[in-house]
Formats: sequence, C-alpha cells, structure tokens
Amino acid sequence: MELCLFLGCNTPAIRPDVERAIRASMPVLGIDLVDADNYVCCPAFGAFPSTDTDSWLATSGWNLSIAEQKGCDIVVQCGSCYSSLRMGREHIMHHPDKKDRVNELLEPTGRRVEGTSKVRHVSEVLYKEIGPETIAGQIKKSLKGMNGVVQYPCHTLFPSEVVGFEDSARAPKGMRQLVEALGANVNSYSRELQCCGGAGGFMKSTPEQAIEFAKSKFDAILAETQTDFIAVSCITCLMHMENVQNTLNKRVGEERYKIPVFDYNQLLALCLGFEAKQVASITNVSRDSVLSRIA
Amino acid sequence: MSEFEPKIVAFFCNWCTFTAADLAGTSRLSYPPNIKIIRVMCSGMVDPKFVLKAFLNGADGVLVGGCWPGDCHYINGNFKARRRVALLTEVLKQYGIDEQRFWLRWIAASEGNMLKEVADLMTAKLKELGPSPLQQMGQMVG
Amino acid sequence: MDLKGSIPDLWKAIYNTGDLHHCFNCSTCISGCPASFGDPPLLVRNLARKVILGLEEELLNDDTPWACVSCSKCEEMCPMDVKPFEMILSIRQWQSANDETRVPPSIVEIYKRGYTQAVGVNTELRDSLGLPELMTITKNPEQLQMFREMLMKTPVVSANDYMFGG
Amino acid sequence: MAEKKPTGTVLVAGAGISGIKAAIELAEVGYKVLLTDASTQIGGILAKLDYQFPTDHCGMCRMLPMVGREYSSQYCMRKSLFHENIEIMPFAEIQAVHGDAGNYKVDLLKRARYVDPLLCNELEECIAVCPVEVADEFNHGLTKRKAIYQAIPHNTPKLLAIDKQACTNCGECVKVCTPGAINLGAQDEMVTREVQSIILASGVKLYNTTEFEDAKSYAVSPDVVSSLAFERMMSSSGSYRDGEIKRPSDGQPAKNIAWIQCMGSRNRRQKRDYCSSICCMFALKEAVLAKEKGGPGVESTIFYMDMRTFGKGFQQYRDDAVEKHGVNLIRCRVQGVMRNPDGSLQIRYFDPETNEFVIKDYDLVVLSTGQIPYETHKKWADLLNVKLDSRGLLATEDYSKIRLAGKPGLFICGSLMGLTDVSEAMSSGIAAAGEATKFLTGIGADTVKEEEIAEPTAHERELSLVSVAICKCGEKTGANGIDYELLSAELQRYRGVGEVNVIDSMCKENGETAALDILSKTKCNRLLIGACQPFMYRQNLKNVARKAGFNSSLVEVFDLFGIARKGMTLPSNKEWTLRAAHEVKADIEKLKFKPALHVSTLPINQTALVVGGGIGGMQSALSLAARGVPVHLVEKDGQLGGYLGNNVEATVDGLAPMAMAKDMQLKVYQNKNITVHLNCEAEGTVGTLGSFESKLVYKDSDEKIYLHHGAAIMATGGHEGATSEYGLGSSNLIMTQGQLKKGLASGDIDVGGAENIVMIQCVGSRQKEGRHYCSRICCMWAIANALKIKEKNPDARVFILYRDVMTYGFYEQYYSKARTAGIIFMNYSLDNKPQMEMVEGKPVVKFMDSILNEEIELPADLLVLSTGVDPEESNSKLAKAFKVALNDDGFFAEADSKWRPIEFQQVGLYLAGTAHSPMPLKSVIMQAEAAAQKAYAYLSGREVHTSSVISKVKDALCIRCQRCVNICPYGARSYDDMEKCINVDPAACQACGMCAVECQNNAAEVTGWSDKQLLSVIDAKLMDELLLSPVE
Amino acid sequence: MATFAKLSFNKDELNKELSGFFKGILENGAVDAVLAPMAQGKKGVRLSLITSAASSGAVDPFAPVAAVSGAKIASSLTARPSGRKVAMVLRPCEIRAVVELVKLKQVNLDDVLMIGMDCLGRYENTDFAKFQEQGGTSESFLEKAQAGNTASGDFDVAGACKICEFPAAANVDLRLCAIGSGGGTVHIEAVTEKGQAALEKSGLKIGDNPSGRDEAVKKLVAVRTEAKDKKFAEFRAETNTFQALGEKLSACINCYNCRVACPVCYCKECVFVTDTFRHTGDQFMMWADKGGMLKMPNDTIFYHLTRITHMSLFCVGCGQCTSACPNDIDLMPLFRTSADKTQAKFSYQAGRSVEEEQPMAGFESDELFEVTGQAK
Repeated sequence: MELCLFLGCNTPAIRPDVERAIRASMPVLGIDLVDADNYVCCPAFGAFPSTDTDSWLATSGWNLSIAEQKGCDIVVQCGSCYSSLRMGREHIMHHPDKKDRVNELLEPTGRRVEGTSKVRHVSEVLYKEIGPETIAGQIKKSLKGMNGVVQYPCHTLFPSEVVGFEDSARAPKGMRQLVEALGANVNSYSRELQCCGGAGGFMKSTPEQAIEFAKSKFDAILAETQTDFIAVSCITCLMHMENVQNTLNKRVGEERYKIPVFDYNQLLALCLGFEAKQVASITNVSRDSVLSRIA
Repeated sequence: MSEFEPKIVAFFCNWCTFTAADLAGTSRLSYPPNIKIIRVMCSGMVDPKFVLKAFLNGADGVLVGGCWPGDCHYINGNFKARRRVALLTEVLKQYGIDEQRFWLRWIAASEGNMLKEVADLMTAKLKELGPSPLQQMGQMVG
Repeated sequence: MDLKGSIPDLWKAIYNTGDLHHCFNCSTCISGCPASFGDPPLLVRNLARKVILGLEEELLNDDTPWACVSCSKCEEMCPMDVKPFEMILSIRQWQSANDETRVPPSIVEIYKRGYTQAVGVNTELRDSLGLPELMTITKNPEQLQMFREMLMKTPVVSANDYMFGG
Repeated sequence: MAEKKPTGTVLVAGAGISGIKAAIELAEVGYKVLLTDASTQIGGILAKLDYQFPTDHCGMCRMLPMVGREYSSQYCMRKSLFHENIEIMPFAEIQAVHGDAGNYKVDLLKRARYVDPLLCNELEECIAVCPVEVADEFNHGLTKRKAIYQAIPHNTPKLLAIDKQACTNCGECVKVCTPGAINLGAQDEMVTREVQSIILASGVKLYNTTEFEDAKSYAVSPDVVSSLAFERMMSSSGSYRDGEIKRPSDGQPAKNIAWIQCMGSRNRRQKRDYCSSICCMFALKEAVLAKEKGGPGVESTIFYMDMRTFGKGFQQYRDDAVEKHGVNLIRCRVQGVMRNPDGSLQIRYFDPETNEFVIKDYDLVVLSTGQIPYETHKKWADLLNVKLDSRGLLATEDYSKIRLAGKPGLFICGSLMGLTDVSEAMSSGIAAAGEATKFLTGIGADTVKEEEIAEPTAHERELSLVSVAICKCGEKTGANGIDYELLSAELQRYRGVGEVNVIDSMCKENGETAALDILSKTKCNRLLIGACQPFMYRQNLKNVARKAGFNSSLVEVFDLFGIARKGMTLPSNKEWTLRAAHEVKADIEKLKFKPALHVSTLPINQTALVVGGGIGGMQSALSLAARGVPVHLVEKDGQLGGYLGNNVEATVDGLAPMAMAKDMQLKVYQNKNITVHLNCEAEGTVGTLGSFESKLVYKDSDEKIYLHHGAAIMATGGHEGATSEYGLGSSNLIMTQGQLKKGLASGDIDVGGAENIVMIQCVGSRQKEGRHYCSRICCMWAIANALKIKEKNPDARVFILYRDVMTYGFYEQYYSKARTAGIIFMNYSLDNKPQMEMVEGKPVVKFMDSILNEEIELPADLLVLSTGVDPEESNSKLAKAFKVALNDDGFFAEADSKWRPIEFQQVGLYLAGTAHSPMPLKSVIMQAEAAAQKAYAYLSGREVHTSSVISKVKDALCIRCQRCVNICPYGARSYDDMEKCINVDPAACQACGMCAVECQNNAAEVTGWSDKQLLSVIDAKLMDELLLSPVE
Repeated sequence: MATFAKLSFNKDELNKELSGFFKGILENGAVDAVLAPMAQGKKGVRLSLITSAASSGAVDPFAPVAAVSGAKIASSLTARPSGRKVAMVLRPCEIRAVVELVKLKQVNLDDVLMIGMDCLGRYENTDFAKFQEQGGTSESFLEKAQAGNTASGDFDVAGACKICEFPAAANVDLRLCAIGSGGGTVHIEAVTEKGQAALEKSGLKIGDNPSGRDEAVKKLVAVRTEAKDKKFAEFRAETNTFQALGEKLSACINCYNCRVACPVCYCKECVFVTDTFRHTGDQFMMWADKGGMLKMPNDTIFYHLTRITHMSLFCVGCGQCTSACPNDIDLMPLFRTSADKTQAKFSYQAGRSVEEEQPMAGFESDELFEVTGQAK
C-alpha cells in the first residue's frame, strides 16, 4: 500500500526524529510512503481557517491535489494537520460551490482537487489498516514489563463523523491496543481523555491556566498510574507534554514531572529494532529510563 | 424451659402489607412464625375491639400494617388508623400494656424486607418484654 | 445593554450555516472545554448568544475565540449540532475581515515560505538522523510563486496585501 | 328471534399500565380481552417502580374497577391481575395480523417458559439447586438471579421461567421438581386468535446507557446508572437495604447524587429531537426520595436544561422538591462524567447562579434516560402494514392520539403516543378502550352477560356447617410436606366442620368430576377449598362449587401451601401439617360466620349529562351518542365551541380548533341522541350513579328543568388568563398571546414594520401568588404566534423570554423549528422577572440575560404576554352543585391524580379536558373520549352489578349520628333527610370498612368482614393448635 | 360584653325568684318551654318540661342532684325537634355533654336557649333523698358549698363533682350565677345576644355585676383541679396494670347500666348486646378449655375497655356511670383518667366547643409521626 506522507511543519522542522521513525517503520509494515513534494501548510487552524474560507480551502486543496496526483491517500502524524486537512476536504466535498471556488483558485497553478485522496492519520493506518496483531507479530523488541499511558489526539476523535475512525470517539481504544501490541501494560487514569491543552491559542492567551490545566492531567497520571512513559500520536501533544513538564518542575521547584513522552511511531520504530538515536533522540525530558529497558 | 415465644396478632392491609408478607414469603425472607397474620382490607378497618380482643385473649403484641401515607387504596384509611392507634395506645398504656406491644407500621407492597425487619424487631422486643401481663388473667373474652 | 444598537443580521455575516440557530444555550459546549479554564474563559455558548443577538461591538472586541484549542470536543458533544468549533473559526474570520489587527501573522509566514516553521532548512539535523532532503515549496520558487498568486486572490491576502508586500 | 351476535373481543398488545387499564375498561363493559405482553409477566415499567410522584409511593391498585369488583381481583396489582373477561397471555409476541377491522386473525408466538405454571408448586427448590447465576435484569444487574427464576419478585402466582440463554441444561432443577413442572425441551408455540379490534399498548423502547454513543461520556462507571435502575436501587426488592442508597460498585452509601437530564432526548445530533416528557418529574421524584430514603446528609442535584413540570400538580412538586427537600437544580447540561481514582464521579459544570465553573464529586450519577420510539413504531407499522408519518411514528388521525390513521379498529395508547406519565397512561388506556367500544358497538358486537349471584336460600342461612375440600396433587402425596391424613383428621374434629374431603387434582377434569360427585351430596352449606395456587384456580374451583349447589359467596379458596409456608422455614411434615391446620381453622371461622351474600344490581338511567359545550364537551357528547346514549349537553354561553372553538384558528401542530368546533357543532345538532341546552347552567344534583337528578337553569329565562341522568361529565374548559402585570390594557402595543393570535389571523395586528417583538412567558403563572401551575399550552402558543410573525415579516426579531420551555414530547420539534426560524429564546428566572417601562409610547423590556449575565434592554414594537389558562369561574358553583372538589387553583380535583384522572371520587361523575387542568387540544379530546367511556361502561345497560362485599346499615341499631357519612372516603353513605335514615350507594361503596369501625355498635358493617367474623378469626389465630379441637 | 341581672332573694325564696324569671321568659314569648329541675312534691328533684308559665312555680335549678343526665333529656327533646323554642337549664357537665351530642347529631340547638347553672356538685340520688330529709335546700347547699363544705352528714357530693374543674357553664346563652354572687343573691348573666334578648324579655333589671364572681370561680376551679390531679395520680398508681383493672371491675355483672346512664354513650343499643357478642355454646366451651375455666359473664373487661375507646374522647366527667352502677364500682375515675390522656393526645377537650371536630372524625396527613416512627 502506498501513502502520501504529509509532514506538516513541526515534525520535519523540530522533531524530525519522529519523521524518521515513521519513515523507518512504515515500510516494514508494508506501507510505502511517497513524499508530498511542494506541500504547504495544512493550513493550521490559527492561520487561514481563522481568516477566510477561500484561503483555507485553497491551501487545503493545494495539499490534497498533491496526493491526488500521486493517486494515493494522505497519511498525517500531526493532529492539527490531520484535522485541518480532513475538515478542508469535508468542506470541499460537501459544498460544490466551495469545490468550484477552490478549483478556480487552483486552476492557474495547474492543480485540481476532486476528493479522490482521503486523509488518514498515521494511528488509524496502524490501528485499522495494519492492526495491533500484525504489529505485535512484527516487533523485534518489546516494552514488556513497562507501564505506559496513552494520549489520544483530540483531532483524531472529534467531531467523530469528520475525523473519527474509532468505534466510539467517546471511549476510544486504538492507542491502547497499539501500545499493548508493543508489549507494554497500559494504565488507565481518570483524565486519560483530557486534552493536552497544547494546541491553538490557549497557551498563548492564558498560559497560567493552560499550564494548570495540563498539571491536573500530569498529577492524575502520577497519582493514579505506575507509568513509565506517555505515548502520544500528535506532534503537538508530544512537544507540549514535554515542555509542560519542564515548566511545571520549575514551578514546583523539584523534578517531579519527568515522564518520558514518545510519539507512538517512535516506540514502534524502537520495537522494530531501529536505533534510538535516529528515531527517538530529540527530547527535553529524558527517555533513558525507557530506552534502557526496551528489550 | 423453652424460650418464650411471643404471639403477635398482625392485622395487615390487603393491598400493601399483606402483599409485602406474600413477597417476604416468596422472597424467602423468613420471618418468625410468631406473627399471626390476619388479612383486613384496610388498616382503617381495624376496630379497637380487635386489638383489645387480641390482647385479652393472650396476644403478647399486636401489629397493624398499612400502606404508607398517600398510598392507601381507600385514599385515607391509614390516616384514620393512625389516629385510632394513637388513641388506643393511650388507653392500653394506662393498664400496663407497654407501647412496645402495640405497633402500627407502614409497609408497602414491595417492602418484603421491611416486613421481615419489623416482624423480627417486634418479636425480639416482645421476647425482651416477656409475656403480656394479660397472660396471667386467664380471662377469655368473646 | 441596550439591544437597540444591535444588528439583527449579524449572524448572517458571521456564521450563516443555519446550524447556529439550533443552539438552546444548554451549556454543553462550555462545561468541558479546555479553554473555558482560561481567564477570561472561552465561553462558546456566550459567543453563540452574542452572534444571534447581533452584538457587533462586543464580538469585535472579544479575544476568547482565539483561545480555542481546536479540540472540537464541543462539536462532538453539542446536542443541537451547532458545530461550535466551526462557529469559532467563523467568528475569527469575521474579526479578521473587520479588524486587520486580528489577522494572524502566521499567514504571512505561510505566504512567504509555505509553512509556519522553517521546514527543511535543518539539513544537518536531518542528515544526522538519516533523513532525506525535503522537497519543500520554499525550495521551489516557481511553485511558491504560484502558491502566492493563488493566495493573493483570496480575501484576506488581497485585503491586507500590504502585509504580504515584502 | 334476533341472531346471536358474537362477543366483542379486543386484543390489547402490551400489558403495561395503559394496556392493563384499557383491558379493565373493556372488561367492565363486558367485552372479552386478550391481554398479551412480550415479557414474561405484566406490569410494564411500573412493575419496577415502587414510588410514583406525587405521593412518592404506589397506588396502582386504584386502577381496579370501582363498580363490579366481584369480577376482578381485589389485591395489589403488582402481584397480578385477574378479571373474568380478561385472558392474560404473557411471554407472547404478535407474529402476524391478518384480516381487517372487525375481523382480525392474529398469530401469536407463545414463548416457552420451560416451567408449567399450572404444575409448579412454587417451592423454588429448582431455584435453590440451579448452578447458574446471571445478572437480574429486573434489578438492572444490581442483583443476581438464577437461570430458572421469577422475573418479578411480587408476582403471584410466581410464574417461574427458565432463561435458556443462561441455562446449561444441567437438569438439576428437573430432578428436584416433584410436580414435574419443568420441561427443558419445551417449544415455543404458535396460536391464532380471532379478535375484532386491536389496541397497541406496547410502550416504546427506552434509551439505555450501554447501547448509545452519547451515553459513553457519562456512563463511565457502574455508579452511573439509568433512572430506571435507580428505582431498583431504592426498592426493597432491589438493592435498597438498611436505609441507605448504595453505590453499585462497592456498596458504599451514596450521599452525593447527581441526575443528568435529557440523556438520549432533545438531541438533534443523535437524531432524537424530542423530549421524553416524564424524565423531569421522574428525576425530581428520585431526588426527593433519595433525600428521604437515603438518610441525612444525602444531597440531590439535578442538571437540567428546562425543568418541564407541565402537568397537574407538577409545579408544586418542583417547588416542594427545592424548598422543602432542598433538591439542587442546576441549569447546565454537562459534557460528561469523569471517574475519579477513588471511584467518585466528577462533574464540571457552569453554575448560572454564580456564573462560575464548579467541579464537584458525586458518589452516584443517575442518567435520566428517555424513550427511543422509532424502532417500536417501525415494528408495528411492518406488522400491521401501516405507514409511518414523516417523523417515523405511527400516524394517528388528526385530532386523535389514539386512532391509527385510516385503520378503523386499530388504536394505540400509553407510551406509543410518546412517553406518558401514569395519569396520561390511564387516560389514554381508557380512551383507547372507548374507541374500541365505539368500534365494537358500531359493528354490533355483543357483550358478556354477568351472571347474577342468587339470593341466599334458606339452607344457606341455616346454622353454618363447613365442608372442607382439600386438593391433592396427583401421585405426589406428601411430596409437598403435607400429611393429608393428619390434616384431614385435625380439621374433621373442628367445630363447625361437617366433612373433610381430600380430592385428587381438582384443577384437572377428573378431579373436578370427583369433587362434583362428592360435594353435590353434602349437607354442608359452606365450602372451604384448599388448593395449591388459589389465584390461578379460584375461578375454576368456585365454578365447581357452584355446580355442586353452593352459593358462591359461601365458598372460599385458600392457598394450602402458601399459608403454611409463609415466611417460615420448612419444619417437619407433621409440624407443617399442624400449622397448616391451625391456619385453616382461622379460615373456617371466618367462613362459618359469613352470611350468604349476593350482588345487588343498580338500576341505570341510561342518559348522560355533559356540562360544557366546548370541544371536550362536544367530543364526550358525540362519543356517547354514537353508542346510543342519550346526552344532554349543557353550555352556559349562547353558543357551543368553548374558548378554543370560538377563538383559536390554528395551533402550532397544524390543528384548526375553530373549524373543528364548527364541524362538531353541526354533528351535535344533527345527532338525535343529543339535546343541547344553551345559556344553561346545572345548579344542583342529587342521587347516585345511575339515578342522578340535576336542576338545570336557563340564564336568559330563569326557567328550570329537572333532568334525570345516570352519569355526568364535567367538561367546563377554561380561558386565557388575565394579568395586571406589564401594563396590559394600557397600550395597544401590549397584548396577550390570545389577542395577538386573533389579531394576526384577522389582520388587525400588522407586524409588517415591527423590528422587535418581545414575548414574556409564564406571566402570573408557575408562582405561588397566582397560577401555581404551568398552563402547558402557552409555549406552543407563543411559538405558533412567533412563527406566524416570522412568516409575515421575516426581518422582525422575535424574542421569547421564558423560564422553562415546556415543549414536551414531540412538541419539541416546534421549539426547534422556532429557533431555526430565528426566534430568539432568552431565559429569565422568577426572582428576576423582566421589567417593563414605557419610553416614548413604546414598551421597553429590561431583564437579566442569564447567558451573558448582563442586563438587557429591549425596545419592543409589540409586547406579548403569555398569561396562561384560567379555569372557568363557574367551576366553583358546579363543584358545590355536584358535591365534588376543586383544587387550590380552581380546577376540578380528580379522584386520584395518577390512577383515576378522569373520575371524581363520586362514582358516576367524570371530568375531561381543561376542567381537569390546562392541556393541548389532542389531550382534551383524548380525555373527553375517556370520560365518555367511563360513563358508557355503566350507561351501556339498564342495570349494573355492584359487589357482594359491601357496607350495610342495620337500621334498627342505627342512631343516625352520621359519623359513617362523614368518614366514608367515597361519599357512598348519605343521610336521607326525608326518610331519616342512612343510605349506602352500593356502586360507590368500596367496602373499606371505615364506616364499620367508626360506627360503635356495628350498625354499619361490611358484609363478609363483620366484627363477628374477625373476632372469631382472632380467636382461632390465638388458640393453641390442639386446644382448638375439642377433645373427643 | 356580658351583662348581668341581679336576683336578690329573701330566705327560702330563691326558687320563687327564679320561677319569676322563668315565668317571665315564658310569658313574654322568649321561649315556648322551659326544661328545668323541678321539685317533685316533697321528694326529689327532676328535670321537667314546662310549657305553661303557671306551672313554673316549683323550679329548683340549684338542687344538688342530677338523677338523669340532662344531656340525655336534651337529646330526647331535640334529636327529632319539635320546632318550639325551649330554654334548658342544665349543669355544666350536662351542657358539655350536649356539646358532644350536637356533634354527634343527637342534640339540635337551633331552638334552644341554653341556660347554664353554676354547679357546686350534686349528691347521689339516695343521698339527695337523705339531704332533703335532713331539711337541706338549694339555698342551704349553695351557702355551705360556697364556704367549701359540701358534705352533709355521712355523705358528700359525688366523687366526680369534687374533681370537676368546670363549675361554671360555657357554651350557654344565659348563666345562673351563684358562685361569688354574695349571700341572698344570684345573678343571671346574658352570654349571647340570644341570651341578652331573653334576659331583656324576662323583665329583670339589667346591670349589676357580681364583682367577686371571677375570683371565686377561679379559686374553686383551682381547688377542684388540685383534687382532680390528686385523684388521677392515686387512681393511676393503683390501677396501672390489667390485674388491678380486673380487680376494680371484678364486681361487674355486665348490666350495662353505666353506659345507659352515660350521656355520651349515645348508641341505641350497645354493641355488646348485639349479635356480634351473641356467642355460641362451643365458643364458650373453647374459651373455658383454654384456661380450664371461664368467668361468666366473660366480657366485662372487654366491655369497659371498648367503652373507653368509644367514649373517652367525649367523656365530660359527669360521674353518672358511677352513680348508675348497682355494684358500687367507681367507674368515673376509670373513664376520666383515660379521657384525660386520650383527649390530651388530640388536644381535644370534650364539651369545649361545638366547632371543635371530634378527633376520630378527621385526620391530618402530617401528624402523629411518633405512632409509626417511620420516615419515608
């Protein structure tokens, strides 16, 4: 199966090790990735979707047309990119006038969007296309003996009829099963489904409250689980959940928050035998405690 | 000597408490055989004569069971029963029939467990109080 | 607040999808919203009410739509299918269209280099991880030009072309 | 000779309360009923509810017949139901319906229970040995049951069944079942029955918390339960014990309990844009009960959107819940529930009182789950080959909630009309019976003739001698622990016993013959039969006795095993037998002193009086007239039609009351059975059911006539309320909804240039000072007017200021429609009512917007006030004339707010429509149908049979103190000032015995329950076993 | 505001003066008849119905005797009313019984002018005969009794009277006041408008208030209340068991005289003489079997207790039961002590007011929670 890899901006620019992880594991699991040359911003919700529909959908259309030209679906890791692209596609597909307008704008660029390519999240591909069992069968190393908690990207859940792929967006299972497929024991906790709070303008507009909001989640993890790591599946979650821990430690004046955070693809790649220094090297919360135990 | 087994005459309303007794029976909530149930249509149907007769003829206790307030099949019979019981209690108390020997309880049709609870409690209470002072009277009435 | 000065049709200018009017102010959208923890809180319900009442001034000055984390939980939970997240985007769009200071600077970045981040310029790091060179639009002037020309035809860019001049 | 017509038979599909009610009503008229239910038993949802508002207890038994009690069971309805004309078939599903109205053939699949109730001895040894334990669905999994089980704990007989999905076929139960009642290989059975008419009363499926996506954010723990499950948590036969409400997860007491409303309802996103109507009251009741039952420290909090307390007495209940019981009401729909690590449940909500977010932990969360109608409606539509309407529901005829469109002979009632509360279920059940009766009389179906119980013969009046017949179960002598020989000998020696016969299997044919043989030779004049399940066999056994020549009032049947077993652990056979003998002796005593009874008949004047010529009154009159009953329709005004029929052109749901009233008037005047009296009022009434005499006075001429009638219906209606608030009358820009409605229809009010139109709801309503009730129709009226305005002037902004939008049930769609049309709904609270001030000749409304938490000033081009519905002032005069009660609000007080909504306490008098309380047109019509049916049940014949057990006056002893008159709860006793004696109305008397206690010298006595009998029973109960039998 | 007419009398002329008053109201048409105690020749004083003014000469309202409760007579006269106006001169206890009987629809006061007399007690019938023999008169009794001495030789007023805290009548139109009126004087007090009209018609001069009356009545009530409390305490202490009750009633022969004499036992026939209690021979045998023997008649205690439940709420404490018992059972304290408790339970007082509902006739939904002790 061939999928067009849409990287967005944060991953290739700031966390390319995650990109490396995806590029490493996918082919092992039978997915061939093709690059989306000349792609542009998804666009981020805070950008064109917040200014006008034309610029939003034209930008979405630009990206979608790349995949359509390649004749395959798009696979995305970043939650925001995924949601923006899907919503953009939704608008284009369900509103002929919008589709016409997008194509009118795209026309001089030699592009066109028909909707033939779907937008898929990497976790959906892993969960639905490949499946936890296949993954469990393919791994060379495992997280056995370790406890993890999972962070579902909101953008892959809500609104379920636009972005969803879980049986129930309100009681999702995918991330849990994927992490379990790697041999780890997944702990539940009360605030499992709480948003990380990292996306959008929350952190920018009221950082105090946003950090408090994140703190409640981390406090719940510390109090309720024996977790060794957090598995996320969105670049924003990854970065935010690491950064917040450092901020929180500064606040409380001790190294209380030091739970390693991994993108799931990193864990997968590690279990498939790839080198940590390639697939999981960029972080500001030490991952050593986990890396040393992957066997 | 074997343990004193009090005799309790129980007037149960047909609609609620008698049903509760049925339910207790079928739910295997066994309650003491000391309770001698007499079905009446309504707790408001219990004549003071019945209570007096029961005590005079050897009952150690009398229990009247009716529907909860507002629940009476006959609209308000239980309220009238309550006044009558209050009256009778005053009379009996004077002559040494402890209030603990004469009970009115609301027991709804579904409250089989409460029926058992009340039956157990009353039996235990009467064992504690001992035989009715009337037992020694040897006086049967009609 | 005197509704004499309110604009009855404001909702048409802001969020004319028909979904908005289904709102019956039940508060579902706000009770679990992450940004509702903010100060001031993002109260989606109140935004809907302001749009319906046509409170233009109040809405223009409201910063809270920008605090939204875009998690879309409100959209999932809204019993009336008002699609609150889309409404928030619509309010932002309307604010941007009516107040240039609201136009997010990030779109200028995107206009300039296709992305909000400097994608593909960290070649050293990428090399060290064994990653291939990215065929970014930044590196493809012809494509970037086409992209910019396309955007220039869109309302936000054309109306604020001075921002994109450089 | 006339051709013998077939007896009318009606299939009532669904034995919930509305179905049961319909069945009882039909049976009372004399039709045969086949009452089926898909579940293993009858009772529907109410079987699970121990508590119903407003008394917060039960009262289901009040739906039993008041007159003709002889023919139906007289015990708790939760045990079971019996009526001579009703055949109950539980665990049966309709597979196909062939034929057409008046001639249906119905294929029914009788599901195998695997336990034959006729053989089962109810000793439950099978249950004891069954190794399989599964969650008990009756208690929503809060308790466990075996694979062989009794579905409802109170049921008598027990009606055990085997859950074949759980059953492992191990056969242990078969081994211990001595009567051989269990057949693990039993098969479902198909039967076909012929009926003339069908009433669908199946109810609808209820939303459950495990099946639906939107519940997943809430149902995060076993401690989040549905409202129905919570009922079971509070039930003694559920998980309630020791005065504490316990969390299902760990059995810890639940102190902080939250209710979340509208779970599954009012959800457009989940395609359920309707309100389930009853959940608000359900939650209020549960919240109150939780506080009362849960002991001190229980906090009840309800999260709601609109508290829909629209029914009669609901608003008071809500106010009491808050003020007396301290229930917290929070207007906020929460996004979900989070389970804390300690198991407690966290809810974050926005508190509109403080305008702040609150995070609070609860021990238990109850989801107020509503109805899921579409599935059930689709099923019926397919079976009956009828079409669904655009909403996906079975289509009823215009103006009717009961008659299926285009399908004469097919009716619905109960929750198929949309979730109904008890009162509405009752009204609809009666109305459905009424429609079916109308249909059956139309096709000329016959009724069952009640058998009269003969006057006692001299032989029966002689000194009593009791024959005791004990039924023995076939070969299994002693198997149930009864030593028949010992029992027989014990009883034989007892005074007053003439003979004791042990007869084998009296329930079977050969046993019957044997019994007949023995008993027809007896010298005894009373018969006591001991059988295993008297509830099941009572009728059969009594019939045998009758054939043998016994007066049926002198035949009693007792539960041979039940009495001995009741509440006792199993002692030895001998002990048990002696105990049984002892118990039987009390029965002998009671029978010995019982006089022979007979059922008196009451002559019936077959004319009806209907007071009120509005739509409700006309409907009742037409309905009765259609069945051949002469009706006198009395209207105090100069024309028929009432308020709706003369003032309201259209309603929000597309009905046209004025046109309809016009049409009805025509029919009324054309009907030769109806006499109309205009400008006429009823001023006084004497008499009882079957023979009332009312004085009618014509207002214009002062002429008086005296009308003899057998029953009367109050259908006095109401009218738009008045108010002195908001400057009504001071400006032509301020008006009521009724005035606006008229003005819009006539064109007198032009909204063309209007920019802002403000409507204020609940003016003078739902507050202690004023109308302390919801008028139920104002929200719909406001919406209808607002939509009309929008139609005429789409640019006008219409603001509706409301407290709670009362668009219950499927009216919710009009609320949605109104919002879609751009009508703006803004909430205000009673303690912060909108203020009005005239500025430059225009009303300006100021109020606090609860959403923005800001004072809003609205200049209005029109200010429209919803002033509610007032009862007719003439009600108080009528109440005096007919000696019936009014409630505090001036509406008539029905006999029982839940179970007898159509009747007055006094038999023969009924009420319908707004005379009862404000209600929408379709409900008025339904109640009018129901009232007509109630009256018809007695007016259908020249006489009615009352009951044999009835209170009597021993005139020679009576001192005429009239205490009995005063204490009778049914007004059955009266003092005849002419004859100077006490009279008992045999139809009204329910034999409660209160008169007998109140009467100190037994001049008042209930036959069959005399002091003499009871005193001798007390003797028997207290005598030591052996002493009871004289030593020989 | 009550008004009084003073009636001064010379020695032995009290009844003459009173008779003048009754004559006045009869002659002036205030009433058609007077029911008043009247001397029956030399022996005995009985209530008599006077329809002719000329026949009122022998009235003796203050005679310390009440052979039959006047309430029973009032019932006979008015339960099926004649339509004629009648003045009834009754004792306070009789009037209190009348109040109860009104509620029980056994007395109709529509045409009654109720005249209550101050009561200092009554003698038992036989004692009154002795009293008369000893030359006692109403005047002498009033004088002595007001001084606190009711005893006359070896007898005294009835036990009930000694503990009666209602010497002055209420619920009357007119009151014949002796207490505190001073020697040689009685007062007639008009309590109601009806009474005022009658008093005016009597021709007596109105407007001389007995100044010491209130104080004297109060004092007397205090004395009797104290006596009552003492008596109650004694009786309760000695009759606090069933055995004691049994002993008290051991002389009872089920003659039912007590209930016949009782003004508030208004049944035509007592339930105990109806079919309900007409037992069969084998029932008696059965009861005898139970204890080996059966005292006959057997329903004595049952009867009295039942009577208590029937009439204790209406009991006015007149003591007619005691007077009626042929076996000298002092029944009055038995009924009064019970009545005291049962009436208190319902904050009811027999005879207090016609408006007061008899407790068993009604109910409140929110009351007496202590009876079951159950909360919902």
